[in-house]
Amino acid sequence: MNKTDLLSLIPLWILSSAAILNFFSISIRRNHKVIFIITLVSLLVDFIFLTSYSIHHQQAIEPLLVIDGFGVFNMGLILLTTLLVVMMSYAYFEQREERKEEYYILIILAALGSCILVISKHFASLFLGLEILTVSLYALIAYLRKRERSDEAGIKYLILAAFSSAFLLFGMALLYAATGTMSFQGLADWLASNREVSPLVWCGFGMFTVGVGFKLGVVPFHMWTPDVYEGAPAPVTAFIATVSKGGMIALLVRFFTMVQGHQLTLLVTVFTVLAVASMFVGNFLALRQSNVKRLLAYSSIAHVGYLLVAFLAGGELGTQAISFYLVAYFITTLGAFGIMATLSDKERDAELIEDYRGLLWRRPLTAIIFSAMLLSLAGIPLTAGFIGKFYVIAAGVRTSHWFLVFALAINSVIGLYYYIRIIAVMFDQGQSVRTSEELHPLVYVISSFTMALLGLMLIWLGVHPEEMLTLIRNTL
Amino acid sequence: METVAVEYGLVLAGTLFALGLVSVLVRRNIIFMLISVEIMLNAAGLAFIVAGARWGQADGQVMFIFIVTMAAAEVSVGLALILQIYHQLKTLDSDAADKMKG
Amino acid sequence: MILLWMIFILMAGGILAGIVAAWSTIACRVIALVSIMLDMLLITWVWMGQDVSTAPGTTWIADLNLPWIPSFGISFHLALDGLSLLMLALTFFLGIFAVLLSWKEIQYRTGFFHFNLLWVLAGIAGVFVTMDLFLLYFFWEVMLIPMYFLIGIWGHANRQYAAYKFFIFTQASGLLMLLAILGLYFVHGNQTSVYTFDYFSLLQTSMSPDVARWLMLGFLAAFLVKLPVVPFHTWLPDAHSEAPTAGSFILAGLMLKTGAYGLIRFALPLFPEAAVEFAPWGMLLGTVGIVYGAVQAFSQTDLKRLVAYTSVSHMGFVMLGVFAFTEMALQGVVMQMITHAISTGALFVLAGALYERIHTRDILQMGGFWKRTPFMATVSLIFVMASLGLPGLGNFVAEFLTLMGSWSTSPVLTAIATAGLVAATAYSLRIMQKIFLGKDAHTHALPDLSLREKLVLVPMAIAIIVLGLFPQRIIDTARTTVGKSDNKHTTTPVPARGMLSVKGGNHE
Amino acid sequence: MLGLSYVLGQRHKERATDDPYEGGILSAGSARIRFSSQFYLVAMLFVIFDVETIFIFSWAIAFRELGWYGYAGVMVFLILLLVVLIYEWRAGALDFGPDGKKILKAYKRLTGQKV
Amino acid sequence: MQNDTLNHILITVGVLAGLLIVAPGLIWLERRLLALWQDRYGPNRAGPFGVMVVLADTLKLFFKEDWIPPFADKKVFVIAPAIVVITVLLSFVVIPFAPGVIVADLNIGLLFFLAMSSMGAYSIILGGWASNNKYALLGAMRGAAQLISYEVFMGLSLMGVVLMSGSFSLHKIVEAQQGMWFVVPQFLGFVIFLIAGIAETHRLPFDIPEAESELVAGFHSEYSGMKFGMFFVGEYLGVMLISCMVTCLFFGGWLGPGFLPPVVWFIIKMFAFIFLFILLRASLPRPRYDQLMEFGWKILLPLTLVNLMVTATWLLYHEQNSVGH
Repeated sequence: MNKTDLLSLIPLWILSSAAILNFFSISIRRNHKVIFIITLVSLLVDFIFLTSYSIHHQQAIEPLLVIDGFGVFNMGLILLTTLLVVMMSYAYFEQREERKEEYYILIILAALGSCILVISKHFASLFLGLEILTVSLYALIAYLRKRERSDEAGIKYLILAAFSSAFLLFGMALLYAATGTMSFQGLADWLASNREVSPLVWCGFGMFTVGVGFKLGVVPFHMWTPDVYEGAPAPVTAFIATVSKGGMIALLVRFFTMVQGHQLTLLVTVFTVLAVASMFVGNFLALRQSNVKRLLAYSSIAHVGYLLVAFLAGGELGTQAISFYLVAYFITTLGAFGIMATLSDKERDAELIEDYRGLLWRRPLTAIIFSAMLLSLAGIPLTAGFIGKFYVIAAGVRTSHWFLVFALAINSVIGLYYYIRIIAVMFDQGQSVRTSEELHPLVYVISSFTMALLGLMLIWLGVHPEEMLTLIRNTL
Repeated sequence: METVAVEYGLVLAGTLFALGLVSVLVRRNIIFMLISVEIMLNAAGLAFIVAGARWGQADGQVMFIFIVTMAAAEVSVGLALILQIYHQLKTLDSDAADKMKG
Repeated sequence: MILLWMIFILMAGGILAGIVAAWSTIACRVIALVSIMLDMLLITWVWMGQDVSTAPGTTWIADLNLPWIPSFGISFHLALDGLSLLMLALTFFLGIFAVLLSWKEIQYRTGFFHFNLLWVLAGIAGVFVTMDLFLLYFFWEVMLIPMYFLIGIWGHANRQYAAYKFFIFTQASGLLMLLAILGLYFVHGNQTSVYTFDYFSLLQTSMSPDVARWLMLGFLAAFLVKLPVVPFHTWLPDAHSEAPTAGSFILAGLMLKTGAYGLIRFALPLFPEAAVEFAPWGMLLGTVGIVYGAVQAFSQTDLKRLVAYTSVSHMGFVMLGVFAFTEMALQGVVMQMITHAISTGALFVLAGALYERIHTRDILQMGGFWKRTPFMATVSLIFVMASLGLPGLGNFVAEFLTLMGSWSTSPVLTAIATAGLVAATAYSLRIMQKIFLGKDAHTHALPDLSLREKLVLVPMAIAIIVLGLFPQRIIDTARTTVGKSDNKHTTTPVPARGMLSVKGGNHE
Repeated sequence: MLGLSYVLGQRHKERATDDPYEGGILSAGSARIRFSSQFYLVAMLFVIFDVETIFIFSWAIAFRELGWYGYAGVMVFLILLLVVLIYEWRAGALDFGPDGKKILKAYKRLTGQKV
Repeated sequence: MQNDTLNHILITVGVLAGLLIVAPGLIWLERRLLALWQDRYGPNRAGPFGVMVVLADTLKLFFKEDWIPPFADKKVFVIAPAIVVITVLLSFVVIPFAPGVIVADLNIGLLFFLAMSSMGAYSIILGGWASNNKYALLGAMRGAAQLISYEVFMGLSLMGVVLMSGSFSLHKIVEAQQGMWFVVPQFLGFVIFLIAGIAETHRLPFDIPEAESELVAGFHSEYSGMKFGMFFVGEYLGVMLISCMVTCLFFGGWLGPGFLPPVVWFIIKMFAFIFLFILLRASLPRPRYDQLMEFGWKILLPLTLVNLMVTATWLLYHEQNSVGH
């Protein structure tokens, strides 16, 4: 590591410093507003700094990290998402009694972990990034201590995440034992020079896959998802659904591309099975939910399945499709959970479908944005989700993964059913019993602004995706 | 010092891992589940050390230190959570923590 | 540009109406009405301006090609030819009535209703003019969601179920079409290394019969479900009977036509050989539809369901005619699309009017209304007669042309289809007999048609009569698209392999 | 040694022999009592800091090889530790005994007095 | 080769025997010294200066009833005292009494010592828990908290020494003190280590876990006979161990003017610290539990970290200068 390496890691430095600054700030005096502003500003600065990177930036920080277009793009995405999560968190936590300040530290650290994850090209950095992310998430999920389900979700996530980490690590260890290298590139070279893949390596890949599968929440490793989504505070849920899963997907893409995993037929088969199972199981279980958070949890399982379709399609188109889909999905999920957060009150989050009954007639704008988000999840035109799904299908069709593409099509229909159901409830008559207490108007302004922003981005990407497409194409 | 054959080391690690795995799945007490997970993590760490020894690199040990650190962080957060759950539920039976279903 | 304006007016009108409704429902309705009328004026102006009947060679009346997502080769390509023109005119014509119909019926969430209504129309209009397959899918979806809401919010008792069913059916089949579109896109792209969704470019794609067969099935899935063709028709009776009047009206009058239009515009030209292969099956499905729809219609007691099944039957003619591959049959199909839209739409209006008055759709509870509502009865008679294909009314022309055209291709099926007409007579007369004749139970207060309803039904009645007596104008207009015109290909952007000349597959 | 003493030891049996020793007062309640969560906190602190010493250990042994570069890294690490320590201090994690002021405050609140 | 092995066995046996003899002897020594400082007699009946009281005590312990409380967890109850003795004895393995007089010259000797002293916490917590007695458990909890806390500072305070010597081997560390005893540059480290060492052995004044007056002997309330004896011996072995460590780490181990053999130097230094331990017991009051813990976390920990930083900076700076010259 030398000076330029250090310089190119400035985004990570900024994040870490922000966390430390927050520590200091809390030590001096607890003030929600100050911490919020520090966090916001540092994320913003970081993002702006990141945009100064050239698209064709390509720098390896041996042996652990590599900063390239893909990495920068994903880091930008992560930072922006975190920024939005933070923005929607302020109002959410303002109405709660718990200590609010540490939340921001944790979320910065989680973002840091995710950033490391997406630029890692070595098992060690992968592991570090992942753990920084997950350990922060444990605390984030259980953040609302007064809420019983919050702890429950936290401990469930903790045990399952540690469990999956163990799998991941054991898989890495086996791969390391067999190949003598822990860098992706080394693994690729080894695979290229050894046509015969020993059982040890298969074992390693298998356990690696199990670990990754848990983190991504694909079927059959999805059990934690709904509980965690339900138990965690709404902004945190948004964060998990986006940054945490997205970072993992990005990592998987990098790993697979570098080791040329598409040539390992067995692995491809396994992922195909995972993808199909995730789509079907996720969607079918989502049909039965009456809790919006759980519903979105199951739907996120299905969405990971969709992403895996693009992932399996591979190639440039596949990677682009994933990137675009992630952008669309991030916006959508953030919007959905953000609205949930704005509708939540002190006791619990607005998570039952019944809470949304007649929302359109009470808060038309909120309801319309929420509908737009749901429609985007369903992949309906004029929304970003549509272009994303289109891209994914295109990638699948391109590489003639007809089976997967058909599964995706069928599942889109199933998915539509339950998204539409929520919309129908919102448009239905009748009053929900929910009323939220009055907060400082500025708080509303912040969350409304965030939501409106997300809504506009959603439509903008749905109607005029050209710029984003160009950006993605250039970064890859 | 004699070097232990890699296979034996890996088998030992694998056995440990399997023990941890089984006991995570069988145990109902959250603390024991946590301990079992730790066993699995340590098994992975052992596997890393064995692998590192095979190639004569320090990487395996470095990874082990990372794993230990992470396991420690996990345990401390885990203990805090368990404590809170105990305060609320007065039990550590994981079956009691099933408020969420569906 | 005018095409863009038409769609834009509808969409903008929809949003405006939705917003304005918060202050005044009347203003909202007026805005909706005005925007559709504006479109109607535009299309009439286009129609009048382009004397298409005298110039059958110039196919494309208007053409608009803007880049949209160039990285995918997606353009905002709209074009208007005779067929599209007719369809647009029909869309706006019925659209006006749809607004009028809901004047009284829709009393809550007026703004959102009109928003949906206008957006459905925009989607339909878009489908009728798009020349980009991506855009086709886009509009295809745009018309779905608002329709879902129209049924799901303002429908009758069982509206949720019906809305879901409608939505799932059409959405699933739409996705299959998307897959096929993408398949075509990549087949074409791999051949020419130009990746584009442009209709005219894709027409040039050559592909192996196998690929063509599969891709065509994708398109057919969407169109046949929309049409609907018999095994895929089950959403239709539910959707029609549960939707509010304007909803049924648009469904029957316009949305089904997108399926037929899709067949003519996309499925056949894009896959000529495969279409020929499929033709016998298509005709068979059409015939089955005609007979099955008629039989089912006869056994219904729910008035709206009955009318819905007649739609199934009538759409069978479309199917039969399209796959007969003769100009006459195709002319019949176009005619059928228009006349069926008007006659069935009108029947739904009448069903809605009755429902508004007596709050039931069960025809067994009706009877002897002729005396109390002579005007309504008269109008009904006209449309019922149209439905059964009485000479002098538009439907007769359509069915006659279709059957004549199909005869040369498949006499047997045509004969069976003709038998279906007999069944049509039976169910049509049953309507009249059950509702307007027989004993009057006098259980309900039953005013005759109001001025507003007259305003809707009278123009439609006139239209159906005019179409029956003077169909030439329509036929001329449609000819630019469906006519056999081998020698004009060089001068027009019409596909090199014409749509109808494929019979035998060796016209070049 | 233990075995030897087992063999050699005498046996006796009296009334209170088998009771737990609690300064002569009869035992009440189970010995499985609950403790202040402070003890758990200590455990956590230990786990965190002791594990972090591992890094310092490994640096200390390779101190000369790593030179200023490693020094910088460890300094950052140490400063982090210090910051966290300060934070914990301020957060009250390091207050082991009961805080007299707080108790007084709580008592006054309870009795309705103004502080 | 044969000779080496024999030599090795001899050393091992010698160290073991020496320890087992000295440890009980310390009890006598302590009582005598305390008596001296507190101006009273202490044991003076059996043998010269009451030396034989050690033997008598030992015999007494052996013949006491081997009583295991019926409410206790029997297996754990028996194992706990064994752990303390075993771990402490194992720690002595790495102590170089003189050049060559070392049971096993591990290159990670210091780590081994730290590991073993951590294990001591088990004996306390297991003993207290197995006793199934409220006081025992409370004592055990406190003891464990104290032990593990001071474990942290202890380890960190030694890092200065490691930095200076560049090795974890005690042998090397002693040799590195040829020029100057580390107590001079590492005075802070020495103080902290000493305090932590006292806490580790839970000697007075830091004998919180046993605190007779409040916890009736704390974690070993229920222990009697030889098992109690084990804890007792363990404690004195601990005192010796810490003294040995201080000698090795900060006071040059066996190094000393040549007129005495190295072992003797070592033993002299060691006893000096044992005296210090006893003197502390005689003179200092016991702090409150929370004071002890807060002292550790709020003062010792930052101090060790600062010590570490300063040492590292100084060393590196110095080294660079010397390279430069």
